[in-house]
Amino acid sequence: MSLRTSPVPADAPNKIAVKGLEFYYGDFHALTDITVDIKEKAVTAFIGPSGCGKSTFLRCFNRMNDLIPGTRAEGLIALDGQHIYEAGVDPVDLRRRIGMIFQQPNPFPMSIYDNVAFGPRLQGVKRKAELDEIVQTSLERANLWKETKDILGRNGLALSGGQQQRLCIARVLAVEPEVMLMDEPCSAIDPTSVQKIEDLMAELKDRITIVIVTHNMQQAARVSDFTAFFLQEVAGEPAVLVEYDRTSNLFTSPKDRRTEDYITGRFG
Amino acid sequence: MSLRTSPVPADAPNKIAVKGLEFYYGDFHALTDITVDIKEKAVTAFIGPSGCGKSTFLRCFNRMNDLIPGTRAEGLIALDGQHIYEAGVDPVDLRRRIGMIFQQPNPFPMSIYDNVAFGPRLQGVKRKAELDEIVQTSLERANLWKETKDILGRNGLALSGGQQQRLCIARVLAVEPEVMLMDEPCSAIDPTSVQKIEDLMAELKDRITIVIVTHNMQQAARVSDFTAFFLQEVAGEPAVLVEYDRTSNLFTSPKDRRTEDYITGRFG
Amino acid sequence: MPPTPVPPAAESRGLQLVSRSTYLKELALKNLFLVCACVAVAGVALIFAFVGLRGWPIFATVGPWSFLTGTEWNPTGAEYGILPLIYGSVVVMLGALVIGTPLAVGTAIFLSEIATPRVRSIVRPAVELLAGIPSVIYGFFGLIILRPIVANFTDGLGFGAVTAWFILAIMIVPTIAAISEDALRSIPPGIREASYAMGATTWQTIYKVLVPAAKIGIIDAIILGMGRAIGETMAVLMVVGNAPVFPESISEPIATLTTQIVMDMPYAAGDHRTALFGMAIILFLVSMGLVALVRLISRFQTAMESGR
Amino acid sequence: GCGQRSASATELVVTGSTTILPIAEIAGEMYHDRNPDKKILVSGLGSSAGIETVAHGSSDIGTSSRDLKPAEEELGLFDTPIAYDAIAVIVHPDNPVDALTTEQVRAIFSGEIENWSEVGGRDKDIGLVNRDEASGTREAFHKIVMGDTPFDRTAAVLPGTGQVRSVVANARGAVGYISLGFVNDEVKVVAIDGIAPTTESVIAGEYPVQRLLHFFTVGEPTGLARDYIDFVLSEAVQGTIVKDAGFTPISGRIE
Amino acid sequence: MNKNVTNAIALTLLWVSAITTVAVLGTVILYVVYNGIGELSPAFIFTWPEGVAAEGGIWPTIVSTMYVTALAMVIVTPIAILAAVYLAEYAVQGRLVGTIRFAADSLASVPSIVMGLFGLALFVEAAGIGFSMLSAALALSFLMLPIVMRTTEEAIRAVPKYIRWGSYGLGATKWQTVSRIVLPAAMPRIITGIILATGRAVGETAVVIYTMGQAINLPVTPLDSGRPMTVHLYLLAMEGINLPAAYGTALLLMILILAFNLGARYFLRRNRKV
Ligand SMILES: Nc1ncnc2c1ncn2[C@@H]1O[C@H](COP(=O)(O)OP(=O)(O)OP(=O)(O)O)[C@@H](O)[C@H]1O
Ligand SMILES: Nc1ncnc2c1ncn2[C@@H]1O[C@H](COP(=O)(O)OP(=O)(O)OP(=O)(O)O)[C@@H](O)[C@H]1O
Ligand SMILES: [Mg+2]
Ligand SMILES: [Mg+2]
Repeated sequence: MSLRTSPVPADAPNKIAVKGLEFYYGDFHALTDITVDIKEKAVTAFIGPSGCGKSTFLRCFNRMNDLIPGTRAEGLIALDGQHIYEAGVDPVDLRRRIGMIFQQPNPFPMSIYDNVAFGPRLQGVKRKAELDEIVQTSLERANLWKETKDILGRNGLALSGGQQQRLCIARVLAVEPEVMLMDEPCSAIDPTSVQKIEDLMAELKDRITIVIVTHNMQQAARVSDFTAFFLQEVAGEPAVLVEYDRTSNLFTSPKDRRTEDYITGRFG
Repeated sequence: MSLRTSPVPADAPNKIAVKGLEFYYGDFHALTDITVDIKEKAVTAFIGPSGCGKSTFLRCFNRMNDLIPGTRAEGLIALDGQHIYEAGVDPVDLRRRIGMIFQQPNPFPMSIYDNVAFGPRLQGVKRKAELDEIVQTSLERANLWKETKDILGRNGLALSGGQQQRLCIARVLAVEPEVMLMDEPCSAIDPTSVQKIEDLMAELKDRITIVIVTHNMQQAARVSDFTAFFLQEVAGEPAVLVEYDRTSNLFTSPKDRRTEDYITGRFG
Repeated sequence: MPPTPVPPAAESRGLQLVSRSTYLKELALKNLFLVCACVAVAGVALIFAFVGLRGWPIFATVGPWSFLTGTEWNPTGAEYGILPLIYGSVVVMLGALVIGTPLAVGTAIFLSEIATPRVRSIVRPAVELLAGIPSVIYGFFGLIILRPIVANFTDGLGFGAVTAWFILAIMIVPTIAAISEDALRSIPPGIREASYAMGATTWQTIYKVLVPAAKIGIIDAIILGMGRAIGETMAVLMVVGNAPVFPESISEPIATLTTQIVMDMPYAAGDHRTALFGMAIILFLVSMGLVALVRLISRFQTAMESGR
Repeated sequence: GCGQRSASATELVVTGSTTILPIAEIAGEMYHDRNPDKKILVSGLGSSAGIETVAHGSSDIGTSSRDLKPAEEELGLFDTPIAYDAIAVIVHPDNPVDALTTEQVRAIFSGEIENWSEVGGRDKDIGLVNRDEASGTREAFHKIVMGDTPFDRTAAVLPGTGQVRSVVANARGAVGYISLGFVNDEVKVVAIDGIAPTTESVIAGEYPVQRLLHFFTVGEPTGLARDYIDFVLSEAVQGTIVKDAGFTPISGRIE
Repeated sequence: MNKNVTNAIALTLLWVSAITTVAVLGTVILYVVYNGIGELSPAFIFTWPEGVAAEGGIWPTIVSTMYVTALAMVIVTPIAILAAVYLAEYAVQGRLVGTIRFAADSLASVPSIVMGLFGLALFVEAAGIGFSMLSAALALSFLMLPIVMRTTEEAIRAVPKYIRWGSYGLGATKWQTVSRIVLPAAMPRIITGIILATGRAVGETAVVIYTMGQAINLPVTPLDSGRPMTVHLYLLAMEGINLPAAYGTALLLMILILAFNLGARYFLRRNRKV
């Protein structure tokens, strides 16, 4: 369990603050009483058994859950101190500031260039030179420029899985998000690409706050500064946040028995 | 890493012997040179990263791969000393002797009773009393009788995931197989049910040979007597059997570096 | 939501509120789409209005009961009983189902369970093309090829229900096969694997597991095939012989609701024309009823599968 | 009716019988081709409507497949017969029956006689082939042969002459009727009341199942109407269209 | 063994039913081709029918068919696509959506003769459009609407939700996501659906017979009447005087339909994106 990242100071400011969050899918109460502070410019990992609501929680941060009819969030989630579920807040703007990467690489069925230029174009960038610039920088930051600079016109779907995932990261970087949410970004790609993406995260966290959901505890240990462990103890009941701590503490000396059971593989 | 099972004697007979197996999906060479002996009345676990061919290998044992057009197996697989790919061997009969449990619980969309009675009926059992008897015994052995004895007429799909998986086990037990193949039987169900199924395996191995594929190394350590580690080192190349040993040895003192890397989470 | 005040962070640029123009634009678009979606509803309403209202008076003048159960269709004699036509429609439809269903369900099972991808890539388009061939061509084929054959066998004219059965049976195969195949294919592959792994043969898997599991879908398919058979016009028209009577045998001329409309439309006037519209609205109600039946059955199945 | 028409020098309105429609229409087109400045507008509404519209002046020529009824005699219409419509009763060539009386034909088509043996043929069921109700041939056959007796309604009803012919040609027990002009070798024609239908017997007025097709005008036709009617009576129409439509040309009668 | 015999017999029967289906298609096609191929010539395609027995060509009926089909396609496409967008992207399951779906299914199952009488009553008579291309196209578009709606909706639903999320995650609005990502991705299948529905319209008889009229005419404006190939074939077949022309017409009609179907397939194979 080696930490490749330099430690984050204890007094780092909170980028996202969550207080007493309750989340419902229609009648099903999925999360209860979640309170957690996501530190700025750090990597925070969410771990827990399948179905415990990690993805659900993550999707609250950029209000992606709004897209699922019948969902309801109660409590407080603040981005830079502002409540994101407040009446009138534009989720579209919120999502521009909080980028998201999914389990399945999901490039749009269009050229690599258009994939990366999609976000800036939405924001009204039209000048070719400016777009070229953004596309190049974003691909460079995603460590994909070298591989794709000669095939920018090729369909994004023609890339390998690992390249696709980096393309999706580049696409998000192109809109300069402040936070990047990653929902099991490595579970569908090959080990070599996983390595590349983990390196990338280490680089990015100098400027961006990263929250990552992962099933792979080794990965959580490798990449994250903080870890939150979620658990749904009884099927049908809402899940809770069992423990939240610096990754080094949580993995070496968990305070909660359930956390210890989980990370030592006694269940899950 | 606790072994809940009593150790299997070193001279236990081989139930299945595999020698120099090569397996092809059309042009794709999926497995090469696999040689392994599966001990009788023991639990053998197959581990390895995703896509390394664990399921493929498992499905050779009951010739389920025959159902995929274009597949080809070379080499030898012997059940109780008889080559199962020999001309004249009826795969239908073979599958009756080798039961299989899948990742996704897959009860038939019919009543619980009919699910369990399915196999016996195929074999021509028609008498109601006899069927009743088989159904009850099988459900009891699968630890599902108590929960279902009053709702035998209900559709199998109406059960919870964990119950469905035990129903599938009961369904297989009803035909009294000699070997039970389990392909990630616990990955789609809740932790409590996992516990139940692991207990069940410990009970069953007094009479049945069990082979289980699992992604969860803790699970392999908990339930199995022997473990085989598979690896596809280069994408596109066939996978090999890297190491095969008593579980206690393989997990504590692996002989191969790649095994060690894998079980300590350095990749995968 | 508790309005807990949070101290704003120093560098926050603040979250934008939803812009009014975007909101209005999205709302307007949504409503435009809704209006388009409602065109389908409008279509049904218009059919009721224009066909129904035209046909309505016949129920009033002749009386619904004597219209539906009258045994004489003789417009020149002002007799408007459509029972022989209903009888014709039903006889033709049932026969076509009896012949067509095994063929169609067999083809569907073949496609989803037996055919290799290569064979499937030939058979499947063939089934779809069968649906694409215009009904006049089937009618033409039936009239020129099938009718003389039937005439030879029955020593009659060859016009009648039998000829229509064969033509219609072919025409409903694509409908029934496509929907049944969908139903079979939507059975999770795991169920098949489970059955084979239990040592079932292919046929045992098909008839003990898959067909029961796809039962509802197959019933739906047959009902929709029924609708197709009752509504088919041109092909039937060309082979039934068009005698609006209760025939003595299946190889004697017969008429159906649809064929009688086409035969009479060119010269019908007054009550006669009204009666034709009345028949059309009955056909429409029947086809709608069949669609409703299919929905009811699916709802029933959902209820079944969620327990009890 | 849409009020009095002032006779136009360039446009001729022809309405009436659907039986005559194809002749009037195609002749109209041919006429238009030869006289591009003249237009012949033809529509088929039925014989009664044709007589009525021409009488009320909303058309220039009324066509009719029947004679005037007594009440219509007083309208002062001028009659130009343009063709004979003779209807032949046809059977399968192997059928030994050669001749029938009008009564027998009526009994056959009303369903009273159901077996050929009743009229001197083999012991075989009669397969009746009738035309659809919109057909002018059926109307004429009904009027001339059947009178008040209704058709047997179990008969096959076919909406085309050619189909009647080909069905009769292929079914041994079948009997049907078609315009004389459409008879060919595939079928056998039956003599009625001892008279075989031939051009001669039709023109001589001996064959019983026939009628005349008429063009009615108000007074003797003049101008464009005269010219068009002359064209219809000319060999260019009589020898082609009239024959093709299955009728017997009137030219044999008009010297 | 008994079990294996049953298995073999049953599988043979299934093969037989599939082969029968294919054989019937083959027979119908071959029969029409065999009898019609001799008829086909430029003169048959490009000249007018003449005389009582409609000798000569069938050009005006080809034009009428193409005209009315194109018109119906133009009318139905935008409405059907937008309606499908509503059902797939905007609608929440409820009574309204239930009603719309039921109406669409009902419309899809309306017997074509009923649709023909409907067109006659509404467009030809009540709306006073008369027997015309427009009346026929409007009636046909009601017939095509549910087909295009359904295939479009399926095409839209087949676009993986992950791709949509990618777009929303970048701060796209719903309309931006639909118009820039979803519709382009679904377009090949949508176009395929339209082509197939159009093929269906080409082969339709009962609808057009009461809305377009039967007069042989070369339509120019949408208000002109005409006679489509299907009606021409019907009349020729039933009249039975000029069967060669009937075979020729049937063959051309079939070629047209096959072209639509195979064209749609080929197009989809070439352009499938997701
Ligand atoms: N759209 C939805 N509607 C209803 N319930 C849902 C929906 N999505 C998720 N759930 C339920 O919410 C709970 C949490 O799901 P979630 O996907 O957040 O879990 P997770 O921790 O991400 O699991 P995994 O590790 O398998 O991705 C689960 O019980 C799931 O069944
Ligand atoms: N039907 C198939 N046709 C062609 N290739 C296949 C097929 N099934 C599996 N493969 C390939 O064979 C290899 C081994 O697959 P297999 O499913 O046996 O792996 P696995 O170890 O079970 O993986 P997992 O842990 O993800 O289940 C993979 O590369 C896979 O892509
Ligand atoms: Mg998740
Ligand atoms: Mg597997």
